[in-house]
Amino acid sequence: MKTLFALPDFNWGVLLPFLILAFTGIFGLLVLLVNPKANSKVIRTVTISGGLVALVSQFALFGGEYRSMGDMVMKTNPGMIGEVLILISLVVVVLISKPYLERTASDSPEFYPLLCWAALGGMIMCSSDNLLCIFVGLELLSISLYVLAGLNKRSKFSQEAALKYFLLGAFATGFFLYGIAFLYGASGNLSLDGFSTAPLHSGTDNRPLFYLSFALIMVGIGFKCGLVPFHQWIPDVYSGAPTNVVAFMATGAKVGPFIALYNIIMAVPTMSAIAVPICVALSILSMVVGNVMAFSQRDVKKILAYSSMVNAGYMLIYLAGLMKGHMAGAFPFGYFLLGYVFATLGVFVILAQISGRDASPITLQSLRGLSQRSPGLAALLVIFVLSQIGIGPVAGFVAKLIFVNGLIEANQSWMAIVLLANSAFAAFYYLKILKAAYSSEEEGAAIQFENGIESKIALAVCTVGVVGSVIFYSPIYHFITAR
Amino acid sequence: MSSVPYLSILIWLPILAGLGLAFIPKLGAGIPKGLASLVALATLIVTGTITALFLTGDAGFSLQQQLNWIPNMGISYFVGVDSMAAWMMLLTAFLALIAVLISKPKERDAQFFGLLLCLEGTLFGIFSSLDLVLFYVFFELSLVPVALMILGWGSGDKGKVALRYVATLFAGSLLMLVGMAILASRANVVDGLPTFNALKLQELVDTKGLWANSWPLQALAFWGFMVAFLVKSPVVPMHRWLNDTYEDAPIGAVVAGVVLKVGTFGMFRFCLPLFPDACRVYAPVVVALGVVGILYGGILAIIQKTPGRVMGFSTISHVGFILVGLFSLNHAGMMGAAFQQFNHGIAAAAVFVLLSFLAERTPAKNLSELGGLKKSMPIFSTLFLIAMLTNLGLPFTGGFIGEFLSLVGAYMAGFTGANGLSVIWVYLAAFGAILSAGYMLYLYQRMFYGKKQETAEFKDLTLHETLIGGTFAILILVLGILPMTLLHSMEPKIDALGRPFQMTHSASGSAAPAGSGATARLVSNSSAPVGEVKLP
Amino acid sequence: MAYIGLSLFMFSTGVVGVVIRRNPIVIFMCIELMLNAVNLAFLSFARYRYATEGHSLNQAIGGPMMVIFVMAVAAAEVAVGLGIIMAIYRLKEEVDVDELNLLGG
Amino acid sequence: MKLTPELIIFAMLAGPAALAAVGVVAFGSAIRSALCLVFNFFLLAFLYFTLSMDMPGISQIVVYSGAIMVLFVFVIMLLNPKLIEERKDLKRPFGIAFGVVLFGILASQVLPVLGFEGAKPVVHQIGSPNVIGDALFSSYVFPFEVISILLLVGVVGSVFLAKRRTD
Amino acid sequence: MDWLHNLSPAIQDVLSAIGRAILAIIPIFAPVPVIIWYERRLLSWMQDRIGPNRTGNITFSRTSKMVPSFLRGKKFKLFGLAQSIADGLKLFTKEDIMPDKTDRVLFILAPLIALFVALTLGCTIPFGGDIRFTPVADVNVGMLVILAISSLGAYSTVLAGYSSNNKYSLMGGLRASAQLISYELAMGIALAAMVMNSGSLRMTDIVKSQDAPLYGVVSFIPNWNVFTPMGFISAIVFGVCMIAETNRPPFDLPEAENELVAGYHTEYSTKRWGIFMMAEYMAMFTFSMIFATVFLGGYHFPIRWDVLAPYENMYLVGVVVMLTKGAVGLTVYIWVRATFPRLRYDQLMNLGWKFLLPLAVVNLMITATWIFAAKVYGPMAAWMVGLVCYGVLFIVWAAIRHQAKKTQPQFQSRSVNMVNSPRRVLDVVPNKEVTP
Repeated sequence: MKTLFALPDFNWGVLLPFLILAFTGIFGLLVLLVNPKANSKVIRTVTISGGLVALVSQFALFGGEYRSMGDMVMKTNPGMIGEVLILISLVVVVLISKPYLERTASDSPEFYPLLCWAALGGMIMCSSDNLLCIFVGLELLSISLYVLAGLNKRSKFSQEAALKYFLLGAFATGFFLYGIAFLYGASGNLSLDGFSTAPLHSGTDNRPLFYLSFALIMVGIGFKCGLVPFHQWIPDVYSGAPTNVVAFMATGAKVGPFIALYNIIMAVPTMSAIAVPICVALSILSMVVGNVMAFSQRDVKKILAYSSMVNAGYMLIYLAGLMKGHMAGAFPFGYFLLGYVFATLGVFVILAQISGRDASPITLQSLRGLSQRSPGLAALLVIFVLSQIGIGPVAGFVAKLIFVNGLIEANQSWMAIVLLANSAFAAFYYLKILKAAYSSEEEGAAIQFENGIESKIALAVCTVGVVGSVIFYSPIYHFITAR
Repeated sequence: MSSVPYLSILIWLPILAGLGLAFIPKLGAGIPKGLASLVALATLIVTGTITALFLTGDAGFSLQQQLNWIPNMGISYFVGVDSMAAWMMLLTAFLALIAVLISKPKERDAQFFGLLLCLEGTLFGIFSSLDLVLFYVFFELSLVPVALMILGWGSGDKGKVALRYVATLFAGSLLMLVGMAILASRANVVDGLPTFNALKLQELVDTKGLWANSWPLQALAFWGFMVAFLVKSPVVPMHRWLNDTYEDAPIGAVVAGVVLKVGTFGMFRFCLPLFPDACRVYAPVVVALGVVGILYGGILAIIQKTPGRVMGFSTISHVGFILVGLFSLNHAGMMGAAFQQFNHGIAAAAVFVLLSFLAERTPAKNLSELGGLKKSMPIFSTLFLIAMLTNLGLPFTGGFIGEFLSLVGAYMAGFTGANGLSVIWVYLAAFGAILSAGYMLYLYQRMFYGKKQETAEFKDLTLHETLIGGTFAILILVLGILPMTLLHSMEPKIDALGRPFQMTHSASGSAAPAGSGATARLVSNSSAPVGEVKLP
Repeated sequence: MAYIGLSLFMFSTGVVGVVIRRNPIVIFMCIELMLNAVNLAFLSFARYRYATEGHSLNQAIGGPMMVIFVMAVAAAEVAVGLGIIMAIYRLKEEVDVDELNLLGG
Repeated sequence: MKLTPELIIFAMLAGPAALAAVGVVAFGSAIRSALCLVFNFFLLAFLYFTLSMDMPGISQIVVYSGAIMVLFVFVIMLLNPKLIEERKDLKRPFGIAFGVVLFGILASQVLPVLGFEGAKPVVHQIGSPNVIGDALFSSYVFPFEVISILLLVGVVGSVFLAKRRTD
Repeated sequence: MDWLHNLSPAIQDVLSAIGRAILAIIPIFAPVPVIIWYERRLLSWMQDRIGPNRTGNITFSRTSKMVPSFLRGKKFKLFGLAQSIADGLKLFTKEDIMPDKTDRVLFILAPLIALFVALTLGCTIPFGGDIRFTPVADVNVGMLVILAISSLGAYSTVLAGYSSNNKYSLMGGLRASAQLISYELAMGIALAAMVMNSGSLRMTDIVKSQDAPLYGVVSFIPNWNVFTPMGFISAIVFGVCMIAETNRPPFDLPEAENELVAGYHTEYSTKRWGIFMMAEYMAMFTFSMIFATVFLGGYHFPIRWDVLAPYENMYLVGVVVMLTKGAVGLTVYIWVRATFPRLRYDQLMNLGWKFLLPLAVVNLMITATWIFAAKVYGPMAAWMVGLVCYGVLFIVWAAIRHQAKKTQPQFQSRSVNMVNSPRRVLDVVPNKEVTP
């Protein structure tokens, strides 16, 4: 038997999560094709089970490093942690979507396949160090999210969010691509290894090209991560887009860019002379601006949006420390993401359960009296918000602890202090959320809850993630870093 | 001891019970309170038993339990208890029981008692954790129930108060995190493994020279810890959260009695053993802060308009005494501080409990609306008098022993000039003691004598209330007359803590960081070891 | 490398357009202009630097491949983007980017 | 810099292309901007041809000029947007200044590095459809498959967004 | 001519390219009047009427001295051939009317784009085996060039419709662009199958690949693509799309006169209108030749003469064969116009998206399978696999068709509820809102 093309090595086991996710989405479409009037129940079930199967197949991969399809697919830590997080947030978001979408009368069956593919894009970003692949994954993620942001076609908020997200996102893509172009021009290489060969290139001195390409790529990735000069979209989009979509946007969709950011920054040690100042400046800007802006917000989703910027700042400053300190930072980074994802997801799960049918932004006012009407929900909100602040035996705290420890071991105490000072400041506006939830309902808005069993499962998953990842830190660590 | 993890049970039983109560929205009237008092009683019995073990005096930690948590960073779930912690836990359990008994929340009582139990559990965690990270976790976590209780059941501008409470304390404690990380990374350098285990770290400090050649780091870490504890205590520039919290928290008793003591307890537990050099160098600074607190609190207490605020400033003043004693760094001062730490818990709580009885009768807070209570409420006024006397440090009450020992220690340190201390501070502190008599008596006079207001028609305490108040009065007198029980059981511990500071020229690694300027100053200042003071 | 000069010029022009124009469709077109500047840069780098002697085919093919992928992505992006613009035009008669201020930012 | 025929051809193509790029930004009416863009893309395709990139060049015409821009024009016509009068506000000078600065920075960094080196002879026929197709199905097959999903997203998304409400 | 050779080679290239472009335009330009006359005559013949048969009948004067003697009194019949020329003259000399409030630039630009597209569409069609017989260049992406240029055709109609400031024109332009976009896809995919079949995008390669014995067996018949199963289906798809791309009946919705007056060129008159018409006829002719190239063996004779005698060097034969095939294609165009009624808009869209596109895609997939099987297992297996695939395709299609017929909306009998009917159920369920 002859072969027609010289195909690269297929490692099907490694590709399995991708394939499962891709075909889950396609299957959803096929269901629609066969029966256009099908309600979304079948598709939702398929999506959940597809996500779970992909999760299992992803878990089977832990404990090794894999490459497949030439250098296109590369599964290492913390990319694999990121992929697991993406899948978990996918499943959780699908779990909470039904009551929310039905309430806001935007229950379109296209939602589920698009969400699947967005997750697929994020996973591809996590597991490649080829910029072409990262770009394609990024676009798969972004384009799906552009559509999802406009999911509620009756809501002007939703449509406006979609348009803003789209225009600014495409703009950032342009910068990202130009960065890749310069990297390619300087090294003839689309892979991130191109950075590591920076000054070694023979002939002319290509360093300006490398610097420029790094800066431009940071612009593009920084936009997706929500670093500060490129953050304008986040608050508006978070506030306007449907809450369940934002739940994914803030968690699963952030993971891919963050892991890509990690890979990029880990790839540029030879250029740390320029990379470190850029990273430090961006991260400090993100933290300060995020904190200051969040302080005066009354819209809960906007507060969370700014807090996501602050978290991005933490991660970036840690990466800057890593660049100076030359230490292995994969697991702490993944763990921080884990804490961030679970806590944020938890808050959004709660918000999705209490947001009203008119799809307007959720203000602090509408949280009032939560502890009176559903004390359990309020108690869980406390746990998630505490994790965001970094108090108590929750993932957020341990993650911050690891970061601080890592920074101090890298001899960058001042970075640790900057990080902590900002998280102290951040406590104020997080507490405002708790304050609203625990103050009594004097003139509070009437909120109806429609809790299905699925929402309860979603809450349980988030709680277990936030608390369990602390209690079982050691087993998790050994499971993930085992070689 | 046996393999039963008493301490873990002690920590987690209230927390889990509390969470359970918080999640169950609807229970019959009285059931939450009953459950909560059962749990609190159980913890009181257990802590009592544990404390009894330490009556004979023991410097070490018993009931240790260690579980791996984050092994690659040397973090473990490590609990254990020594004599000082045992007494503090006993105080916690006692005050928690009292708080459960006297609280009558108007709504959501299940949640209220749940949060109260959570607070109790986290306080147990603070007192018994021997791992820095675990300590930090509980330290932060203890903020949350208080804040939520203020939010849900407090009075006044509760949102602002709760925000200020959590944010101030949280900000203060973050520096402690830096300090911990510095400790761990030094341990990594010295020992090859990072660790957050307090005992291990202490061993490294004592034997392996954890701080060798790293004076700035030690100073940074020391102040990281100290800032957290000073804010918690609180000392003067960072005291603003205290008064509001006192006034608006529904459980001022527990806050006053235990929560504040976490600060000074942390100094005993961590600052003294882990940063010996820094303690010596910065002792004058801390003592000065303490004296400033004494005077500031005393003076401002006189002009306050509500009993709650008077007590708030008096607390600042008393914490000043603890600091002065503690950072005399000699036996007498530290004994005094340790005693005062326990005693003030009882004394302040007694006043607050009594004030809460009064608050049930009238919404009036202002002293100008009170007056002439002596006639209508004789039992109340008697009990209040006793509580007040211990606060002003009259002999035969607990307050006297604590303040006196602290001042003696400070005087001795100042007289010998040890650690750069000076006698002038002692004089100022003693003046503060006189001030305390002034504001306390003034308070008593305004409340119970003076112009007769409508408040004079109140009913006296019920039997239930009398029993609770009486318990406090008896405790106060017992502490004043028989202080030796407490002091004896703590003495070995204090001896062990004070040892590094009395052997300045010893060969211990901590005292000989070669070549640093700080060390040179250290050696020149601590000229002579301070002799032990026999207890009265 | 006059090609790169042209590419830079087009890219900057696109950025200016995105910043100063207020019609979303025109902004979108300016973004397309930026993408094409990128494509031009890729191709000229590939031709001038890597299609010549001393470089492997693997290096040289990267530029054209990237261009093909950018085109495909742009096509999908345009489909979705124009869909979004149409949807918002259905809700509001006039769309001016400066007046999209429902969300307050 | 020698005036070579390549340079003349380049100038003949690049000059109008740059003008058209400016036109995209400068024209007030959307449809004229779109036409300028079409013209620009068309010229770019010929620039690609001069770089001996046949396949990308022709794809440029098929994809950009033929498909994407037709869609643009179609949508502009369908919506027939009122001419949003471009206010002379602060955004305009600021934006232009920003663009000039950006161009200055990029050009000052990049152009000196590259210089005006002449074209060396082509060794790899990377512009030919055979080579591109081969690469697409061998080492780039993974992103190629991902792109297929991406296009599916484009289809589903645009259909979803553009279809009218069913109520 | 020395100066020409002294120029640098690049400029020589440019000059020769310009020259070839001119040479390419004339053969496409020149036949337009003839094509128009042909259409009108053929149509009228099919519709059993006469058509233009007078114009150009010349009777020379018997007496004039100006006329050469051998022509005096002679009658010449041109069968109306001059009609088109007369029309053209009229159009180019009429008053040029441009409506008020048009977008002038675009209004003028639109017909020019149409002309440009029509002229350059054929630039890669080979008229013979040699490279000189391709009008501009026999590039290695020739097939894509055709697709690229034809896709530009949409602009002319769209811009014409938009710039006319006329409701009907706008509708016509919109319809035209939607139609062109829809059918371009199917057309491209149908061509892609053929490209896969011949393994090259170069037009001459595609023609050469059709010069084999039919099915490898019948030696004297060439293996034209249209004779193979996949080629046949592609040819059907391409043929339909080709008609739609040129806006010819039955796909002339953009200019449907009973709905839109004259669609996108309602406001056009005189030479601009003439240019539109010319472009249309040129495009028809060129598309016919493209069809011939891809499916009908291009410049090859329908019988493999080389079995009898080699004709490789008889290039002119190729040109004649090409033009003839083009004429045949034109005839089919006109025949279709005379036969089919115009489609409704939804029928148009359904045909494009729900029939042609899936068919083309499935055909592409089967072609790929076929080629794979042929390369790996040999031609016999490929035939079997391919035919099985087509059989399955047909069965599936029939089943879907059957199903669709069954589920077609039917008039349902309305049930009438009695006023006091006992079984009247209110199925209004109040919205449930769970409040905890």
